[in-house]
Amino acid sequence: MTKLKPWISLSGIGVFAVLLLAVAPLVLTDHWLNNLGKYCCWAIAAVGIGLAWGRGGMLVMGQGVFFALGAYAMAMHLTLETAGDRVPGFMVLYDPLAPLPVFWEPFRSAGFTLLAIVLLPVIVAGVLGYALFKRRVKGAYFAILTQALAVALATLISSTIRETGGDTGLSDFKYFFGFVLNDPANKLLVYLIAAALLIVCLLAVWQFYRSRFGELLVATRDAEERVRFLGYDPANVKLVAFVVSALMASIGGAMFVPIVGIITPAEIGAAASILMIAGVALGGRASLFGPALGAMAVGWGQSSLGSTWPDGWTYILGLLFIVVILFLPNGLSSLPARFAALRRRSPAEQPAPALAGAELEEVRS
Amino acid sequence: MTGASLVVTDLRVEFSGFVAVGGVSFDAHPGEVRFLIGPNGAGKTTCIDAVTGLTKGTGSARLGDEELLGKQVHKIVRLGVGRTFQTASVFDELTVLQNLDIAAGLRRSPVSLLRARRGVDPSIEQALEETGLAGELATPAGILSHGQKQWLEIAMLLVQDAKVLLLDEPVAGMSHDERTATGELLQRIAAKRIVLVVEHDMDFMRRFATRVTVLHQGQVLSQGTVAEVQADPQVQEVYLGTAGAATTAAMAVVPEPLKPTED
Amino acid sequence: GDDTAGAGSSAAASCVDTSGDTVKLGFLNSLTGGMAISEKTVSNVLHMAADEINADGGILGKKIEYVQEDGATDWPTFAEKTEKLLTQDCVAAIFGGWTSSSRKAVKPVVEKFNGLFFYPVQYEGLESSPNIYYTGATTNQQIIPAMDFLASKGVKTLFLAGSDYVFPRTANAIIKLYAAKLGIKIVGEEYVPLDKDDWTSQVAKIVAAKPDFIFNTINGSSNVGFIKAYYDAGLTPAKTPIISVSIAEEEAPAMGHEVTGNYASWNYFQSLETDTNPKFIKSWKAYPNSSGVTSDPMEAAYISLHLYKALVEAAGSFDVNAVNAAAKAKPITFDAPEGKVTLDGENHHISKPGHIGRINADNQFDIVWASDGFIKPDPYLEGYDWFPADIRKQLTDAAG
Amino acid sequence: MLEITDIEAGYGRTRALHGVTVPTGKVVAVLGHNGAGKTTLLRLAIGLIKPTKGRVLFDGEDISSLAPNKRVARGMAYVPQGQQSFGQLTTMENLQLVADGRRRGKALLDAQLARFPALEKFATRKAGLLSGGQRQQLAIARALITEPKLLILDEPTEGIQPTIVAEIEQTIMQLAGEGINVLLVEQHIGFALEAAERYVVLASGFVTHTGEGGSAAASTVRAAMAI
Amino acid sequence: MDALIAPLLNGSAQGALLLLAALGLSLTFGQMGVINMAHGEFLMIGAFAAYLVQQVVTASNLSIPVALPVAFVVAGLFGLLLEVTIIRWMYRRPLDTLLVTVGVGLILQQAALQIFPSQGVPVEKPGWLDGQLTVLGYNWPLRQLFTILLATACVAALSAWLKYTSFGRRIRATVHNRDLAETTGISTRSIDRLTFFVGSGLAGVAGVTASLIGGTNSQMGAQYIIPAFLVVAAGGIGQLRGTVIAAWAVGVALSFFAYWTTGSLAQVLAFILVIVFLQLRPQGLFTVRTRSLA
Ligand SMILES: Nc1ncnc2c1ncn2[C@@H]1O[C@H](COP(=O)(O)OP(=O)(O)OP(=O)(O)O)[C@@H](O)[C@H]1O
Ligand SMILES: Nc1ncnc2c1ncn2[C@@H]1O[C@H](COP(=O)(O)OP(=O)(O)OP(=O)(O)O)[C@@H](O)[C@H]1O
Ligand SMILES: NC(N)=O
Ligand SMILES: [Mg+2]
Ligand SMILES: [Mg+2]
Repeated sequence: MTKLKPWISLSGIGVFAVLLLAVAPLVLTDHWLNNLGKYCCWAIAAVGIGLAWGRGGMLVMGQGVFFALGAYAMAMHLTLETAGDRVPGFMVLYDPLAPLPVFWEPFRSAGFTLLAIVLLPVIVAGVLGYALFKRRVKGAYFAILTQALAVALATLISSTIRETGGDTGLSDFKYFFGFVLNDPANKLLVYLIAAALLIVCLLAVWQFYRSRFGELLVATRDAEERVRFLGYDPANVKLVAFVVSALMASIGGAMFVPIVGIITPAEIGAAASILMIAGVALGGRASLFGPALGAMAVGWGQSSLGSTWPDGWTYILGLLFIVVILFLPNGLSSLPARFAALRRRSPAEQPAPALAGAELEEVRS
Repeated sequence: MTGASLVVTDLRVEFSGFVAVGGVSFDAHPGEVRFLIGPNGAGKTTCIDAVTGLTKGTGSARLGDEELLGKQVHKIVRLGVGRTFQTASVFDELTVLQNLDIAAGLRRSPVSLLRARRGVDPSIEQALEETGLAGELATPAGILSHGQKQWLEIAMLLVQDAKVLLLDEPVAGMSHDERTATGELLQRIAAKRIVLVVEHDMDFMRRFATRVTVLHQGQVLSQGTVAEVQADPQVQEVYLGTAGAATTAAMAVVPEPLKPTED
Repeated sequence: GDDTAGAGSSAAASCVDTSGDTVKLGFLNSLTGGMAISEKTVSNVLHMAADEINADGGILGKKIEYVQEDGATDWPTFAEKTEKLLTQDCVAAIFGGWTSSSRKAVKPVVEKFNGLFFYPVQYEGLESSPNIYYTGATTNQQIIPAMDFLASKGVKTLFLAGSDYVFPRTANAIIKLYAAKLGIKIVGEEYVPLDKDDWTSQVAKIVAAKPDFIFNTINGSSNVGFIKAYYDAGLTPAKTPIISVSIAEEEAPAMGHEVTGNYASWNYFQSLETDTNPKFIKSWKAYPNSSGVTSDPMEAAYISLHLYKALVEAAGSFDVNAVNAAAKAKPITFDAPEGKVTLDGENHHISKPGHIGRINADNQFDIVWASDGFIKPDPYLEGYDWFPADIRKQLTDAAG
Repeated sequence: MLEITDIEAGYGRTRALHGVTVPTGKVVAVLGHNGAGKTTLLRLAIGLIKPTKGRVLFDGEDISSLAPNKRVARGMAYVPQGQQSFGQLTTMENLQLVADGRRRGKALLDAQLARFPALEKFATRKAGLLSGGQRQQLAIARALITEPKLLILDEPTEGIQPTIVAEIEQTIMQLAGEGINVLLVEQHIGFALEAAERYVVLASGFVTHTGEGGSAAASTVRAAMAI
Repeated sequence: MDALIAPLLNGSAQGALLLLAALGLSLTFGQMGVINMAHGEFLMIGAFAAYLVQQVVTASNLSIPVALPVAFVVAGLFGLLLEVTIIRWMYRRPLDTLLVTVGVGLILQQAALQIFPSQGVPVEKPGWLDGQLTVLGYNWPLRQLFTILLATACVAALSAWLKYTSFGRRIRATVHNRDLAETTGISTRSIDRLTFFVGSGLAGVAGVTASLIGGTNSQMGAQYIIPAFLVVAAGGIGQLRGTVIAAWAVGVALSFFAYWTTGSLAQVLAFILVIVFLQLRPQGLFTVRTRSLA
């Protein structure tokens, strides 16, 4: 958990922004740019997981739920935009005369949809988090509960075929807020929005981590009960991190829809939720860039290795979990610090961990 | 609220039928170092648990006009009641400075939480001086020694500006000189605050207590000055030892041999 | 950033290059995840068909060079891989898919890039696309024959059991319409998620409903659980037989003797006696990693590649528009293991014979019923008056 | 019997002991301020941490790489600092745990119950619910059931009421009299030196003093340890 | 009558299978704090073991009784292997065991897909499990009764083992404080291995039962893992009694929901039920409290 000096992190985000927003569109094919857009969506969700899990100690294994809220809100809007005045085609067969389900109606409005993408996860995570944290549900319980929630939601969507498209999901969108999605220029625009949102999320957690709230969050992670005796309600501290991470997942989900062109319950269920965590673990759960880069790496692995060597990819993914967690609990982002530690051989000269050193400088400056 | 006293009246705590504290009353005032002693299992820690909201209790515990019982832990803390634990608990991953900064954060606005810290708060600097931890500013608390952690806990109470400090065996594991230093620190602190100490170190108690309450089996056995309490035959029997003064001396600076040993 | 080997070309126009002596084709099947248990075989038989065609001189004299992709039982992955095959690998056509969900994910992508997709599994119909060829049965070639068979046996009450997704739901919607016409009463309808095997609660309801027959649209491994619960409950083919549309020679062995005596509706069975079937069975049995039995979906996949060869050779070109034009120009046929199938150039489905098989002790199927010759494909059930015209219209409107 | 020679050890990159050699003797007291490395030394003796340099011999055998439970089997027992017990097990189960499979297990167990009446009283209570002092008594009782040849005690009287402190101190003297070797960390220097045949003073992980025990040593040690 | 008795009996059997799947978890999760997401794959291994036994012991009346101990040992050995190679390094990081074992599960699933016929293999039910028992007019499948009896036997054996044997005490001691246990003379390494062996072995037993209910294929384990964890959590960590009640309750709830609503909705409702329950009683049905702050 190396703590970089603030300006180093900030310029890192800058470099990342240039790479994503300027370099990538120039050098990548449409196909790979679109894939990169998809990885950005996962990365946005991963940044949130890094905040909740890496810093807050809440292993959210059901981030798919919030990913779904954003994704389905967006998909419903795009479906209606495509269908125009008609009832979406997939609904017709099961009950040709029934009108559009009531909860679809407001999603005709672009404004409502955007609002829903932001507010739905905040409300759901707020209520859920409040209930769980106040009752001091944590650790493995929290992880399993959130995972169960993701499974339940995925099953519910699968079984409500007329209302949600079921297992097949929603797809075949023609427009994105008035832009024709088939137009390569508009595809580029969608990509740029996703990439920019990722940068914004990184900036947000950057500020979180360097703030006092960031320290309080770590304190809550390590000794929740003790925080109580300092006059804070740890439930509130965790709630903030949880809600923010849910919001990020929702944003990731919302952008996933126009980029990938389809959303299904499988993207939000157990396996998908765990895959998001895999990226975060790979990159480094508590670091700033780790979660985003890890999620992108896993996405890329899936697209490329999963393509050339599908059986092998499953094994690699499995081994990735094992090797990273076992040997690099702080992810690949902890590698530089480890190498640095190896070079400085004598422990007597180096009694305090890197964290303390950085902290000291921060105080003195 | 400066000058308010802590008044505990008829405090009772039960654990599924077992009465751990059965109607205890005592009070503590600013300016004194109040000691709570008694045999293991007498209910001392449980009293503190109840006053700080960790355990449910009945009766009353008032700080000035505020009733503490029935409030949530963090609300009680915000009223100015701080405590330490029999086994020190600090945030291992955070440095001494970060630990103290969090403790000091209570009075900050939520918005300021979102900003990064700049420099060291004067109250933190002062607490570091008081507890002799100034040199450990950047040390992760997890690698402090047992005793240092206890000082850090006290320092956290200081920056928290607690009006009531409930200290559960604060000098356990400290060497003689460290105990002296801690005792003197408590005396300084007590000038403006209520300090209640649970301890088994009778030497320490004799040197620093202004008044003592003795608990036994969840009841107040005796109350008074150190001399009064020591002279109480009941206290001698259940706590200090039947030999009274003699056993107490075993804890003293120069002990008498308990029993000759043959090598 | 991302440093992948992009070819640099933009995806707008078709990048298919057949100037050399090979033609690139894409195979898209789930090789991992839940559907791999079914789709691996389809992938394998596609490889066999490609080898066969190559040994025979290829398509238009060009050897098939295939790119195998993994759909990973994930519909967005199907969409992504379709795009990749069309724009990165520049394949001339794609073969694969199993669940209707996977096909629905592929459809907008092949349409957007004007590619070709050959889909080999029986499905719920009500679809047609200029960019998709369907070599499995549509409803009037499997579901309706099955219903006709039930009517011929005097069935009065029917229980519907299916997996909870688009194919069973849609198939059952159609079954209910036709049952009303046939005077068959539906006495229950149950769905269980695709990935759940435990059918005990639902079978208890079947026991209580006492239907004459059970119409089974369950897919995948869940079928095993259904058959076991059925057998455990003491239901028997003698009193409460099942007719399935997704249990074939591949699936039946995993159910042991408990499935014996029940029925399935397919176009192809391994036991079918045609001129071409023995050779097909023999090649398959000899093929590496083969499961040893042939079945309807794999036969349809086998057809799909051969049909493509026939189409391209009739068009004299790999160009999508030319191929589609050739399909319309004159009937394209292929001498398939199920018999000589003919492509309908308008709706891109093929004619198929309807068969009902009964599972014997060897988990093979004895054919007990056959349709009157080949059934012309009718995905929108235009030839069936009991299918409401307004639904048909709304569906075609929504698609168009 | 226990020989600790020229030890270096620590936690991760932090070194807590530098070239520490502990004198041998029947009762050896380890003294020092907070954080001096006393607990680290005892953890090393029982095998919870491994030295990066130096030797640990027990009865002449090199046990540096032996797991703690193997050391217990060879006759060492350890009472850690901080009143540790198995909180989810009852008091009785805590004791049975060590009595199990021992020849005189039952008798030894009963002897300890007699020694610490509070344990008898709360035999069926979960140890996690005992008071701090009760837990400490339990920890000592557990150690004694194993009939150790060497008893390693880390501040055994910390948090114990005076009557029981006296009793524990008596017990320690008594055990030493029975020929059990003791490695003792104590803040009560008076008692520690009274009991000890030899002592060692640690400061910041270095040995600053060693010497013979006995009350006479107290003033020397106190002077050595003055802050 | 049927509308009540059928779901009740079916649900009890469903609960018994859930219990068998959860029992091993209650050991490895409840007692050792290891969140083994590959437990479902150990269950799968047990089912495949039953299939392999049937290739050798062809008398189907005998094969299942033989398969039960074999599956226990085979799955147990896989568990042991996992413990020795990976889990042993992770006892201080319980949440991380969850992620590591997700990886193990993925690998085992893929290996099974490649080793065995992808469609799965048949496991034949012994003839003596054919038939039904008539209970209040409902023809209750004998196989369900068998599941319940098997689960009962396993629970009884396990709880006696934990409660009354010194092994049990040692396991519980090791869970609570490894260092302390070690310095008390307990070989925590052997205790870990033994516990993990038994916990995984129980998954194998559950697998044999599952193979009589659904398909025996690479995907079968996945459907049990989340419900089994929910059952353990709802029962209260390390509380066998709670696990039993929770499993039964979830099974019966599933069955009643399935009877009154749909199979899919039943899954959703049962999950929601447990989640709401855990919200109300976060420590599960039965709780163990200690005074420590950690
Ligand atoms: N949660 C609980 N459930 C049951 N009994 C409890 C619980 N907490 C404490 N007790 C019992 O209450 C009594 C008082 O415990 P307490 O910790 O207050 O004692 P103490 O005076 O602090 O002792 P010590 O000096 O040993 O720390 C003890 O007998 C203890 O076992
Ligand atoms: N787990 C740990 N990780 C890193 N450093 C540690 C750890 N435990 C102890 N230390 C460090 O090792 C040094 C020696 O600590 P130790 O606990 O041995 O002291 P001690 O003499 O027993 O003190 P006390 O009297 O307070 O118990 C201290 O500086 C402490 O900070
Ligand atoms: N088309 C099917 N079987 O999903
Ligand atoms: Mg106490
Ligand atoms: Mg110590």
